[in-house]
Amino acid sequence: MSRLPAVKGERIDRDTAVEFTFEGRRVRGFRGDTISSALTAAGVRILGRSFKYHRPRGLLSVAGHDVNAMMQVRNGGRSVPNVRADIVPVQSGWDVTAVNTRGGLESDRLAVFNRLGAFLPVGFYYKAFHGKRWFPYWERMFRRLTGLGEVDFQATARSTPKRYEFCDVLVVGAGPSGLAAALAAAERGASVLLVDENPAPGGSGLYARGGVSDTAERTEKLIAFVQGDSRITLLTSTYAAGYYADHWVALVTPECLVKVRARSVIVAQGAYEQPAVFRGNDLPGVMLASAAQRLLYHHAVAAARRVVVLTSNSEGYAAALDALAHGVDVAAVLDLRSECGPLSKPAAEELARRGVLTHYGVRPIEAVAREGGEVGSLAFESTAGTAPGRRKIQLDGIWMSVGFAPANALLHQSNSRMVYEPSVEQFVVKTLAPGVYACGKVNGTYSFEARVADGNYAGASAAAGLGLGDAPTGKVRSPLLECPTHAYPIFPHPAGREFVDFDEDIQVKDLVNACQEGFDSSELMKRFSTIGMGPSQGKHSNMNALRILAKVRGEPIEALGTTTARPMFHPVPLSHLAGRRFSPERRTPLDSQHESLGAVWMPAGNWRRPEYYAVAGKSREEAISDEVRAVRTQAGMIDVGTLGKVEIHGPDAAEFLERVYTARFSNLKVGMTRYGVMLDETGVVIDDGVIARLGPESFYFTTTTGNSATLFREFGRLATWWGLQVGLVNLTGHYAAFNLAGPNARAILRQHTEIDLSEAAFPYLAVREALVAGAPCRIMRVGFVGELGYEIHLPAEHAVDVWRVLLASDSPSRVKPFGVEAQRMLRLEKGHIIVGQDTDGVTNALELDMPWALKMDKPFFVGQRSLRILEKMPRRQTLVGFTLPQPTSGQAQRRPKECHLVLEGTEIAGRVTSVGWSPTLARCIGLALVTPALAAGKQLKIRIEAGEQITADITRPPFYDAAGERQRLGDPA
Amino acid sequence: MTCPVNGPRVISEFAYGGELRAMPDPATASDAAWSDYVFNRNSVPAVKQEWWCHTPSGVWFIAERDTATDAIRATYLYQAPTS
Amino acid sequence: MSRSPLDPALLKFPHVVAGREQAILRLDDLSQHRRFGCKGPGAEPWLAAAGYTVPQAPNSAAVDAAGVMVARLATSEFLVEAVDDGSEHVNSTRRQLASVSRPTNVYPVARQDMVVGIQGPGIQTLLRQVCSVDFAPLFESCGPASGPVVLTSMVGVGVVAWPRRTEGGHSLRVWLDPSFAHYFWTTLLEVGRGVGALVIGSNT
Amino acid sequence: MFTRHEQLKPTYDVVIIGGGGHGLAAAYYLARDHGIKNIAVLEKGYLGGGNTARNTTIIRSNYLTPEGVQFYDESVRLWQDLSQDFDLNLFYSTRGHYTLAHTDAAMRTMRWRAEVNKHFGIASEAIDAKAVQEAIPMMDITCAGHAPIVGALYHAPGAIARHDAVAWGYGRGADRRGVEIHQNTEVFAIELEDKGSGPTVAGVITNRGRIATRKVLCAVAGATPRVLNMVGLRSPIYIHPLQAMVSEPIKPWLDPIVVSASLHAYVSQSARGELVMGASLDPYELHSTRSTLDFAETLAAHMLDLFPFLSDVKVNRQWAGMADMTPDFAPIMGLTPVRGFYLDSGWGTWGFKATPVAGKTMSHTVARDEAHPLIRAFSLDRFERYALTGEKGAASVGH
Repeated sequence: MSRLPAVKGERIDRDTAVEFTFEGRRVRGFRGDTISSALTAAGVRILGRSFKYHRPRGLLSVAGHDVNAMMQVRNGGRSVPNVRADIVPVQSGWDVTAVNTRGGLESDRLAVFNRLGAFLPVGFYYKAFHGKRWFPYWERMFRRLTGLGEVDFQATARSTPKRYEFCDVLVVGAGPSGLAAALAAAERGASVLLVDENPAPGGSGLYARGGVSDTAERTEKLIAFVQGDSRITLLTSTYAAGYYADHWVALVTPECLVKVRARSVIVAQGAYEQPAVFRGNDLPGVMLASAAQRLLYHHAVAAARRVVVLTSNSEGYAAALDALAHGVDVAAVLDLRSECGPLSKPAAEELARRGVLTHYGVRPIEAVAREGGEVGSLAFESTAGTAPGRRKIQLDGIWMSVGFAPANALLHQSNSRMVYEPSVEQFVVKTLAPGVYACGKVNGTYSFEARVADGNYAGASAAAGLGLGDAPTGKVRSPLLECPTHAYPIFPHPAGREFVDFDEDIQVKDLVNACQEGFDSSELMKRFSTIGMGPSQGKHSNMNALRILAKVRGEPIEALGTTTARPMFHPVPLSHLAGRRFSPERRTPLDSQHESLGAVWMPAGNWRRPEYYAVAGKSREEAISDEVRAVRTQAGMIDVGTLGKVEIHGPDAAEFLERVYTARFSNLKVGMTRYGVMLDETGVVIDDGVIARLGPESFYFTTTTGNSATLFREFGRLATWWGLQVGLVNLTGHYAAFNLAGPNARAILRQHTEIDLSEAAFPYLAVREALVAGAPCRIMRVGFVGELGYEIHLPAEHAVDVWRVLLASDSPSRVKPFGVEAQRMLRLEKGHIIVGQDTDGVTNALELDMPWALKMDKPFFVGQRSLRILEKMPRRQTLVGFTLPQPTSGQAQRRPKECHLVLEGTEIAGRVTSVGWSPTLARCIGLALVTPALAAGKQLKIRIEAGEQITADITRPPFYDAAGERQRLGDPA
Repeated sequence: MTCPVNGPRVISEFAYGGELRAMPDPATASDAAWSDYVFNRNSVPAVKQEWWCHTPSGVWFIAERDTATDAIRATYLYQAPTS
Repeated sequence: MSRSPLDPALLKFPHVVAGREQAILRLDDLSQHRRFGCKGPGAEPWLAAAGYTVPQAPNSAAVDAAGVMVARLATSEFLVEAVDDGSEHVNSTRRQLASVSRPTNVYPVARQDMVVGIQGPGIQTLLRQVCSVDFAPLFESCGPASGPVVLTSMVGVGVVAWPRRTEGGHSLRVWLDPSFAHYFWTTLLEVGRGVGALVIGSNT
Repeated sequence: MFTRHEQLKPTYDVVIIGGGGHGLAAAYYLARDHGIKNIAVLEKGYLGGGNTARNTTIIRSNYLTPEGVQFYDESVRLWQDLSQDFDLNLFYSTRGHYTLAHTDAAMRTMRWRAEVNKHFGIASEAIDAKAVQEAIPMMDITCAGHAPIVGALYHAPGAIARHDAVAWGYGRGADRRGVEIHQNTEVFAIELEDKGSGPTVAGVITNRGRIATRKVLCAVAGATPRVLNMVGLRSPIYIHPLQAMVSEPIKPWLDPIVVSASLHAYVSQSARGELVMGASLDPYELHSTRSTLDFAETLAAHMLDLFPFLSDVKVNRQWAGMADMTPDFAPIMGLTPVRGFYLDSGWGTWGFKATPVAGKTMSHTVARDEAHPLIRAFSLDRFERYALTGEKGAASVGH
């Protein structure tokens, strides 16, 4: 609980102070301190409250897994939840508070749950509060209590630069084995990316010293070699969040997400030290030995004054020596084993020399808190060593070193297989996925020498796997002298409070009960008890839970199997995953023209189109009506450049169109166009468009905006599948298109083109290629909106010039630009359908009542065979037109909206698909999909807003110019 | 995924085009046979021939993919059966 | 000269650094260069007959003495552009392609592309933020006059990318559908700003 | 809570393949309402370990077609009483459900669904952008300018529940009524016989031996085609992975369930304070529950479009399930051409919410050997009759 004199290799800069507040109290640390190291140095050991019982908690791992030391950090108007105090470097000016407390950390009013604890066993929530009347009340209470940090609604979205990296070998973990692996691979010519989640490489090689610095020095040497090797890129403060298919690994740096494509991956992530489970093992001051060692050597902080080391391996004895080396009083070493092993022996003797008592066959009974909640003593029993028996030791720290669990999440995600190895009491690799390698503790090797050798082997193997050098000869497995992990470091207490999972406050009896209730497989136990479901994802609890399950079931762990470790390895901020949030948007060449004409935009697929052009002093409806009127009486022009535009060439071009459209094209004359409907294999309408024949083997056609990209792709597949000799060209973005329509259209166009526009030379439905205002254009005379009209398609670069010239023409009238809303009404007046609006996902071609468009006598078109089946079946629905009576002037008329229902009696008999006020006909018109029975009648009952029903007259479209004379309008001249 | 023309690319550059399936002759197939072709699939894990498109280039090809593991066994350009 | 699909206003950019030297990244709008595309069974012999040097390997490009680049896209489509010089040649061929005299087995491919040139020491840093293809080996293998072309996706837009060795180092020329011009250019500038000092221009 | 049965009996009246929510619910209602007790539920893995464990727990009835609406409405009604039926808290929590519309076309679909829902007395309303903003004030209604929200379908009964507990509740209820639940029991084959009246179920071969039975219910969404192959039936079902992810616990701030069909994103906040986030199906067939980075990246981007202030919130875990997809986005339920073989499948992404009503209707169907009225529209033979349900209409018009 104090800052030590300079420690060799410390990561703090004592010349630069850092000042921040914790729970309102000012704290001073150094640059390089984490929130928790600064607090520990300042004597603050209670860092948070537990999730469920709100017990005071302190540090456990100092390795990024301390969920009970999560903070809310306010800094510069931004408040960040769930900041992990055990690893996050603290900065001046931060305002840090513990998450999940009510009324502050000290006097957390929710600590009452600690006393209620006995009444809140796991599964309790399933068994209470579920009265239908009472649950909502209880739930509101739960929702106030649950969760950890708080989101800050004011926080703006962070845009982070995601990037890709590429390497031959990715090494995850820069401890002794990872360093060695990187060097071995680089030595053979591989480009190596070496990443470590800590701010500096070295791993346990730098903090697990055993009082002497010899492993540290050897580790420093490895680091020096790595830093000197140009083939190795070292990324620190970076963790691998997940392994994905084809050796893609997601790396998370403080700034951004890095997506690495590695040719092979070496997992050297080491192992998580595991807690012993005994009553009071969660008291502040009780921590993993490795946590205390990290504080000692990284931050020059002593986590306690007087400790006992609770151990069952040589690492614990080393930790005791580390304590002594920095003036921490070691009250005793408590060894769970009946005697210490050969690896521990030298350290044990050294400790004895220095007067440290050692007890063997220890069974911890309970750690007891002192005033204020921190650990004050430990009661235990021993069978050997110094004065066996039951005793109690006063202390302010308990350092646990009873074993490890491999950090093998990435290996699981790579589909490598693990198996439980009793000789090391941990899971080790059984089979590795291709291109994946493992070394070090994750592999079950623990001594420094063994880990370096294992790393060399993995590095050489990875390189060899890429054809760099030969595969290394026989793997050197140094015999394991002493098992680093205890088989069952779990000591139930009749009064409980022996915590297996610190995230979720789960005790031994909770798991035993779960098993007895029948949740007796690792997955069911996890789900019922929620063990391992907290933010640390069971890194400290899954293994002990599995040991308990095995004991209750009376089966070996090997027989149980473990739960899978899914991404993320550590939680990843949404901002990192989202990156810059690219969202491609398309614009027609006329976009800027519309903008200057006052367009009101609407989205159309990933394009934007003018819904209408705003006019000062006029409402939306008035503006749209004016646009409609202009087209009907003079001339208007609309940008239809978002339509899919396709050219198809080749000997089989006509055959291709015959197959994809319902209409016939083999007999379409060069220079003419024809409307086509496209179906899927089930006969459902998916698209429509106009097909123009430019030459014997060349056609140009359009598809609807929303489908253009997917349809063009599908055309390519069909052409390949059918083996047709065609060349498809997608002109959608490269060509502009706009439609000039209205009685004056011909007169206006004539001013800007040489071509003969006379009825004889350029009849209805003809297509011509000609210069307009000096630009090469394709002009189609189509009845798009039911007036004399010309659809002009041209290379994008000329679009603006031609558009402006036409718009500027003022004889015999000015051309008025019109938008999508006016277009909808103009087309509705003609009864033209909109695929996707007047049809839905199951509307087949027979239901459109357009037999003229279906050439059932063709040998084949997509959907034809299904239509033959459908012909024999009763229609489900039919598309009909309807009109409302002209409103008696003065009173507002009730009108239906699209998708209002058509009723027959009390039954749903259809729906309105398109509807609107026709300025031309001065009445409301629409289309509806209804049952054939209704379609045969004269009227429709439509239920509109507020359940009111209105009656509409069935009217066969087109509603306007049924004879179609206006679009065929001849040449007066 | 490796496009036979453009080489290995990230999966997001590709679009799935469905299983490669032989279409019965519409002229001779019974209604039942046709609706079976149109609707029914056999979606048991297996190595399947599928249509895939490398979207930036528009190249369509066949991928033999193990639908149990997502492992791609082979990719090659489609050869239309010469009739 | 062709007209660029890009709104000229977007070429005026506050973060421009005067002079190329300090620039870590240079982006140019190269859309003005004359170009055309064609495909179909007759395309390759027709181009050869028209005096172009047609690269044989799929997805490769070569610049001829006249300064015209011919790129083979995938296997049988071609993109021809006067990258250094040779606009006259390209123009005349364009006219033939548009005329009725064009062989029926040569299919014209309209090329109204947005074309962007990227160069400078920051080019790799930029590319790694916008594209999943590793260009490092491609820059190694490409030459001043010939090299691979890559059909891929950048910031979600399908592109043709042509790495080229230049005096200064490397450059990348990127062709894309002009309807994405505004999005692509503004996005590239946003990313480029993060990479460092930028110069933008409307030609090399 | 559950009894372990060391041995399989030689004969059962009904064998249910699949110990997920649906299979256990069917067993529960068979035993409770139809007096059939001699039932074995065979689960290849562990109880409720399939899609029951992997879904995002959303419960709603705001469907498009009359058959869909009535079916899911019955389900919601059953849900509301389950906790008391089971004497087990399912945390059934009514939150309200917003389906956001970003285009006119989507808005039309919302109105369509609202009108059909209201017709059947279900509380759904099409609301405008302003109402959406008032209901969820912290949401960026412009979606970062990418896809401004124009309105939504508000469905008041939308709810979430503790998904695992549902399987446990039905399992315990069935167990108490004598149903045998056999975990780690895999079905290898189904024996058929044909005494002239067509193929008929005779027995089931498992990794633990043979069972004689006349009735088999297949409730293995995510693996249906494998079982169909055992009895020589074909179906349109295609298996696609459905992925999801969950954030670290944060203090509750989001009460309703928010869905954006156009952005392919949906989110709710669990009783633990976690944000449970999902998206659309993976676009191709796969029989694996692997996770992809693309999924997490795309979904994260859409989440920030809607809720920019979540930038610093961390994603804790991603996972996936396998879904039975059908061409018309409706399940396949009821009798089949194989006598004694009953199908509860095609659950796509909507199986969890149907758990109670599927159990109820399938138990009726199995017990009486005739399809329950609520599921007649979902029969396997609708495809050869081209009588698809219209549920797909919503999807195709919506986006």
